[in-house]
Amino acid sequence: MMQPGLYHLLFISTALFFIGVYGFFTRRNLVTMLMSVELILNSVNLNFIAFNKYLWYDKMDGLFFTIFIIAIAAAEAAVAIAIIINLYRSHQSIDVENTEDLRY
Amino acid sequence: MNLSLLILIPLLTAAAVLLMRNAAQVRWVSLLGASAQLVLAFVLLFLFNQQRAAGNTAQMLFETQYNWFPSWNISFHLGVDGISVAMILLTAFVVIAGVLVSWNVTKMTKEFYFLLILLSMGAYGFFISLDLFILFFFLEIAVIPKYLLIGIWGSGKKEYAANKLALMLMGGSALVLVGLLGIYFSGKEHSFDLMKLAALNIPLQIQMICFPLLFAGFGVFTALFPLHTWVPDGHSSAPTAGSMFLAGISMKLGGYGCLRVATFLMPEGAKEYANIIIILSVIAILYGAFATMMQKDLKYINAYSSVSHCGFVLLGIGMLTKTSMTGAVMQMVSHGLMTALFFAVIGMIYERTHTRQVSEMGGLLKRMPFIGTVLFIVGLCSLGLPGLSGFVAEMTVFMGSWQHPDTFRRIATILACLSIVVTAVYILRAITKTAMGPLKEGFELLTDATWNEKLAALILIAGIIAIGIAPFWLNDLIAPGAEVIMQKLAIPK
Amino acid sequence: MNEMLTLMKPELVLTGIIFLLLFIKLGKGMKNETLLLLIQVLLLLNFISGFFFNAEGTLFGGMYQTTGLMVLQKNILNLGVYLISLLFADWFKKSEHMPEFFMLMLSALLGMFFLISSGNLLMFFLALELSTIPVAAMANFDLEKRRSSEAGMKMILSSAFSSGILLFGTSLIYGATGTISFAEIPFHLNGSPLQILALVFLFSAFAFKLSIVPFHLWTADVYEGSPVATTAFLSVISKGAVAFIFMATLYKVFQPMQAIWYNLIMILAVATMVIGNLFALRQQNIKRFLAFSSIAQVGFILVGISSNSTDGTTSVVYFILIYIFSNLAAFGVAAAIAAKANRENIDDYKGLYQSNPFLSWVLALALFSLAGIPPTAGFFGKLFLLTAGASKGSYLFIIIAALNMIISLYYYLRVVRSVFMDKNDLPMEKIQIEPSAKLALIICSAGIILVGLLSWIYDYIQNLV
Amino acid sequence: MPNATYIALIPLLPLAGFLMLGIFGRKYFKNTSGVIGAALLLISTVLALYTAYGYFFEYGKVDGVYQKLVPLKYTWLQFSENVSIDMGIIIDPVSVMMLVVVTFVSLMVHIYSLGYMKGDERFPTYYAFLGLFTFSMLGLVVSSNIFQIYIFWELVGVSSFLLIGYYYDKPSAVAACKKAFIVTRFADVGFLIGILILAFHSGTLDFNTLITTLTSPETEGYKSAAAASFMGVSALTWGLALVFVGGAGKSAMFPLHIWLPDAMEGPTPVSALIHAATMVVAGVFLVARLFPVFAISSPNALTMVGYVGAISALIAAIIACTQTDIKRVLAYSTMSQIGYMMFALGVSKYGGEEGLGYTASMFHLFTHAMFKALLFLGAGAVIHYIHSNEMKDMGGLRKYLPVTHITFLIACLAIAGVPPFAGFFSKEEILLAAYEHNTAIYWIALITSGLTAFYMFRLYFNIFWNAPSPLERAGGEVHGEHHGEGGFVMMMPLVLLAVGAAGAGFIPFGHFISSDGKQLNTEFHLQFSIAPVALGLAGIFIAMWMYKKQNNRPDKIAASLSSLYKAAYHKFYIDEIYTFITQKIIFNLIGRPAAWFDKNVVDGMINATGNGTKDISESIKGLQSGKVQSYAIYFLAGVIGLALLFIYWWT
Repeated sequence: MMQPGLYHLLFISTALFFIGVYGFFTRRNLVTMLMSVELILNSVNLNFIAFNKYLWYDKMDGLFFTIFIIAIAAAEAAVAIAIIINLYRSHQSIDVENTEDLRY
Repeated sequence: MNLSLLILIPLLTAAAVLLMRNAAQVRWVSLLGASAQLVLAFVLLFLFNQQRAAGNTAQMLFETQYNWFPSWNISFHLGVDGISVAMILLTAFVVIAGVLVSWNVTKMTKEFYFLLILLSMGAYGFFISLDLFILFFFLEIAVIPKYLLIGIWGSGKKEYAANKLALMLMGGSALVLVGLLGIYFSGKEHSFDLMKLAALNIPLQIQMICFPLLFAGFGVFTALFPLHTWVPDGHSSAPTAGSMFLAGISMKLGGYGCLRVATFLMPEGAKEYANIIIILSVIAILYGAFATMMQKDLKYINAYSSVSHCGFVLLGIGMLTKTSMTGAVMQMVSHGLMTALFFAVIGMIYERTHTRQVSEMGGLLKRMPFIGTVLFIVGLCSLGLPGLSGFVAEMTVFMGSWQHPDTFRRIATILACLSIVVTAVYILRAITKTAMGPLKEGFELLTDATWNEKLAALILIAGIIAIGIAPFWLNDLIAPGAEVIMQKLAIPK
Repeated sequence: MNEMLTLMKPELVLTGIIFLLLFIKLGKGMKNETLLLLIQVLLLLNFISGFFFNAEGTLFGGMYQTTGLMVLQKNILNLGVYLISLLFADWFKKSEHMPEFFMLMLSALLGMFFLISSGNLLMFFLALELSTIPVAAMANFDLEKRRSSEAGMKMILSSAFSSGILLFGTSLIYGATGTISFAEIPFHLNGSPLQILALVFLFSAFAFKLSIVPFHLWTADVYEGSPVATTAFLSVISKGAVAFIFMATLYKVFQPMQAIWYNLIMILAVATMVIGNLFALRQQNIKRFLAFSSIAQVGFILVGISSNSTDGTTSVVYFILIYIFSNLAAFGVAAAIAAKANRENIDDYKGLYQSNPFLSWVLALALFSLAGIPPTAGFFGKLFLLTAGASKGSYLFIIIAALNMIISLYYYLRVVRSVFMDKNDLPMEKIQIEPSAKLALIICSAGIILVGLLSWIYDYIQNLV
Repeated sequence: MPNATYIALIPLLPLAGFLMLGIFGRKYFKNTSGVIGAALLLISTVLALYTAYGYFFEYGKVDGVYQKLVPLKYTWLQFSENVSIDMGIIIDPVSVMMLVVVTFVSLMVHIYSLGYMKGDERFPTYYAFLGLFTFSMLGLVVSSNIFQIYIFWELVGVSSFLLIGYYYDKPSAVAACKKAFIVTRFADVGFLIGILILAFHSGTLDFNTLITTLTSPETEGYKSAAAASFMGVSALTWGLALVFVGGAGKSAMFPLHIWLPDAMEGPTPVSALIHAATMVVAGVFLVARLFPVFAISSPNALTMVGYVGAISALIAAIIACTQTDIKRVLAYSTMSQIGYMMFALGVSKYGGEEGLGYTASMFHLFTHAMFKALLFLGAGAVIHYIHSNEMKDMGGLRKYLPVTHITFLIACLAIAGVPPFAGFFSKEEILLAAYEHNTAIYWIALITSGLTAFYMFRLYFNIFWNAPSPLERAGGEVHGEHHGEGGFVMMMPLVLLAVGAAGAGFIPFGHFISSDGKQLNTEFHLQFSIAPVALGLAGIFIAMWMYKKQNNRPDKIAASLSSLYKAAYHKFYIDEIYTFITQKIIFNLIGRPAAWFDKNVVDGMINATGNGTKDISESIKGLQSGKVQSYAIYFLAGVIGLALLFIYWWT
């Protein structure tokens, strides 16, 4: 059986990235949108790991970066969730289409 | 003498005005400042002539230079030649007259005078600065006071007029800015210094780009066709002193800039674009005059006539002869005094009759002989009567323009000459309709000018006549300055 | 160790303040007034100390670096936060969560400090997030207001998205160069398509924070929805910080791809100025108005950045300093009026001069400075930006910029007009201004007038560059 | 060499009067101003006469030729090293003669006005204006520099404007002064351009240098002027023609004469001074001043002068026959007489016997000043008495105004060219000159002289004979009866002028004034003068037959040549044509469009840019939709777009 190479991984990560983007553009539920962002971040993680493993395996930069990204993502999610909850309080919904008071 | 005084005095006056408690104090302080400035201007004239008589042939006298933003080679560089001295005298005259005529401004007196003084400071600074950066600085300083003066104390559709004026002038200065930047980077060692730039000959292709930018930019200020449309609205909705300053001083900033910056620094560009300038200015002269014939409002009449008269300034510059340039500067001075006086008189009339419509007036001479007489004098000056300044300036321009043997310039000159008939038509229409004829009913109780109005009018008339009767002093003042520019023009590529 | 103390002084002091606040909060607490005073004093101290015993050097294997210029930049931001703490005093005093707000704001500031000093993509990313996430929370600080929460939501989601893009770009850079340290990256750059892609991705993140068109769309909404203090912080402090690091990155890290990003910036600068102005034209809400005007201002900053020279650096730093004074003055006046008279629309300002000459003059000064009218400092700032930009000799670019100044003048004058000229049948009542706010406004006005006229300030910056 | 200072005083004294009365008159000299003015002018008159005596009999003549002396000259405005406007005084026969005429007539008018304008509320202003006018006119005649003459030219114009509009609350007066100013102004543009041309080629503005340069074919200036041509005519001719246009404007030559009749709106003494004796001859003076250039270098221009003069003389005479306003009749006769002077110059040549026309013209100028001033002052007395300008209100006044009657009669005889009165001699010489050089003009002149005699006596009879006097008509006390003829101050000038009109003819004018300054002996040919005198007498008798007694002959004749009569009565509709051109063409076809264009097109463009910007900003607001997702889409689109742009196109 063949070994998965760099390009397979990059393909997956890119796919993941665009799935996330797609989700972010189309989902109406704020939480789902948040999740799509997480997808994007994970695709990035995958990138880093892949590059690190296949191209620059002598240094650990990529790995560390991934770890930090995960951590930050968590923090971001925390704040985002908090805001969304607060938004729910005032809007009685977490539908992105109800949040268009501010425009033009 | 130290030229920074010319900036400091207005500055101090403005500061003092802000400290004053009541309107009366404000008035007197500003009058004091203005008179101090007038005295200073005369002292400057005296010292300047003394220096020249003593054989000091440096192009610029009383140069002073302070470092300012050395990293950009910007220095606070001041100096005057005859032309600037003439313009400074003009400014001083107009300023004091403006302060006098707005004696009974009751609405926000303090702010009003503050802005007037600020505006005058901008003009002084502009005329004495030899560094293009500070020149531009002062050019723009003068814009916002105009805006506020018109917008707050104006009449008619003042907001519109104020906006239009501010935006068009800013547009002009934007072009100027780009042109200046172009010049700034033209030399090896970047510099805004007028004298340094004059020394190095700016590369041709840069002149080709920057001259039109600068000329058009300054042209906006001095009502270069077709960028003149701020003039009628702006002048007519401004308060009296505002109009006086606008037409008397700020329109001259443009002419001075065209001469001192555009033409002096970029002679090749000037030669290249001379014909366009001539065409535009002749259009402005005739078209302005004809448009004036149709105006019904005194202020509009004077505003449009200013377009026509400033056309002579640009024509004089465009003709690129020593005499014509001298004439252009003379025309600036003369028109400055004249139009300021005209607006002053219109203001006086308006304060009494509460109308500016020519058709609604008549026989004012009966009730107010002084104002009527002044109206006659200024009218005759504007249609170029010998003995008053207008004649001298226009004739000098004509003489200078005729020195070219080619037909194009000949025809341009002849067309320009024809305008003096049209001028006669509209001026006489205006003054005969207002001052002469049977007295309109309702005007029986009008009073004549008060002391301050009389003083203002007399000061300006003194200037007009001093030039009209004895033009040689002004000529001797200006001609050498023009001569320098001619020498620069004479240098082949 | 003590090297660390000297090099990281600003960050350490700031962290100290944050923890202090934390303890006070966790402890029995303190009256807002006194606490606020304490914070103000501390910030002031930090500001002053910023001029002394500074050192240059790097830490953690180049992850953290600092130079005199960076310290100055941090100081400028610090000054800005100090002014904010003065300006919005009464709002702070009212809110029962003031310490939290300051914790958030200061940690965001801390993030910016690290951002400025970051010498490494990882550090950069962490700092960027640290300076973004708290702001989202700050945006949502008017907990009961619909708009506030909407603003917070928009902020956090878009910034999350943009950081996603940023990270993707980072990963590409890492893939292409194999390093994440700013010092090494330039040697591996050769302008290959992948690197261009990475550059653009990275660029977009900066653009997002600087709200450069077309990455600006969140700006206006968030500014309008958030409490004024947050808006001020966003529009002045975070813009400034990002502008600094943006410039540094372009000049140092991406110097090899200079040709590309110069054009990139030119396009975006024009777009930003034009769009920002066009939107600002028809705004009614003063905060939204200032939001768009600040977008236009960023366009001018880009002109300066495009010069890619020390002049550019100097003039940008100089402009940011001026911009802080001008914009904070404007926001301060807006806040004072919003707080007392509860008016946020430009038309409500009609006849303001009759009742509140002081506020009117400050506002006018601020707007003139933003519009770049002499003798205010804004004139010098803008002029130097344009001069720096013109050094590249692309006249059209400069002409467009200059013409945009006219549009911007138009809408700034709109405000001036309604303040000074328009009549109002029910004019605003006389507004009592907090002494500290008044002090801040006076400081700002002084700055607006003096920073321009006193040329040694410019030279001081020049020497640090 | 004459002493410049007192010659300079001649014009300066009236100026002093103007300033004093103009500034302080209203306050301090309410009633004394007349006397002050008159006194000042008396001094200048004496000085003028003294100068004339000195010039003609002491220092003027150097070996038989009268010199052009320039006792005073200082640079007023320097254009380039040798082109400059100088203020100077030139003393030559013409200018001296003019000095005498102007001061004398002006003095007469000053004195006359003491009575005529008595009790007028703006008495001081009136005298101030008179002073201003006298100053300008004197300055004009002594000008040593062509630009100086232009300057005083304009000043003369404005003072005439002020005096015509003296009754400024009378709309007709206002209209008249406006018209006068604008028409002459229009002509002055021609003058100005002419000056520019001449100055450019001769390289100077100084009269003497200019004339010598342009009359000596070997000079550069002459060559360039003769060589340069525009539309087939040499620059020199253009220049002179344009200068003449200026002169024609001031001297009311056809077709620029329309302002003169209206100018009669001014006070009658003013008409006598300005619009009869002095200012209107300025044009003649100007041509005389440049006569050598005309005669030697550009005969064509001179011929034009001749024909313009002749035509004006004829037309004016015809119109004069039909007018009923006595001042208008006089105005047209003035125009006609000036026509004489003009064509006299036109037919003249330079030097010697050939130069007869020149001498004649100057001679006629001199005599005409006398009797025309007299006529006007007489008419003034009549009007003063009747308070009307209309012939129909007059008649049979000889009983009431004996002095006026006699003096008026003398003047009429003089102008009609009846020997031995002044007009006869000057007119003879003119006709002689015309006869010798240009027959066409000669015949025109002859007819005109007949017409002149006719309309003058029509006037005379209508005023002093014809209908029963107003006394009878009014059947009682005539208004104005009580102040009779206006007393000594008004009669004395009449008498003095009458003496002049009667005796001036016997001055051997040729001895003093000739084209080249040499003495010119004009002998008197009896056989030649029969025709004109006969014609003149015929005119007189026809007039007597028609108007001595009230009858219907005039109406019959008028009816019989109705169309001509109507045309003449309406001044050949020239005014209407002008009105049409100005009102309809210039105002409607140039002025209005210009104003409209400015308001709508130029200004419109500026506003359009502003509004356009606003519209754009309105139309793109959808970009800011408020949907966070669409923001993200724009974000990504931006990233990808830029990436593609730079990966594929920009590199």
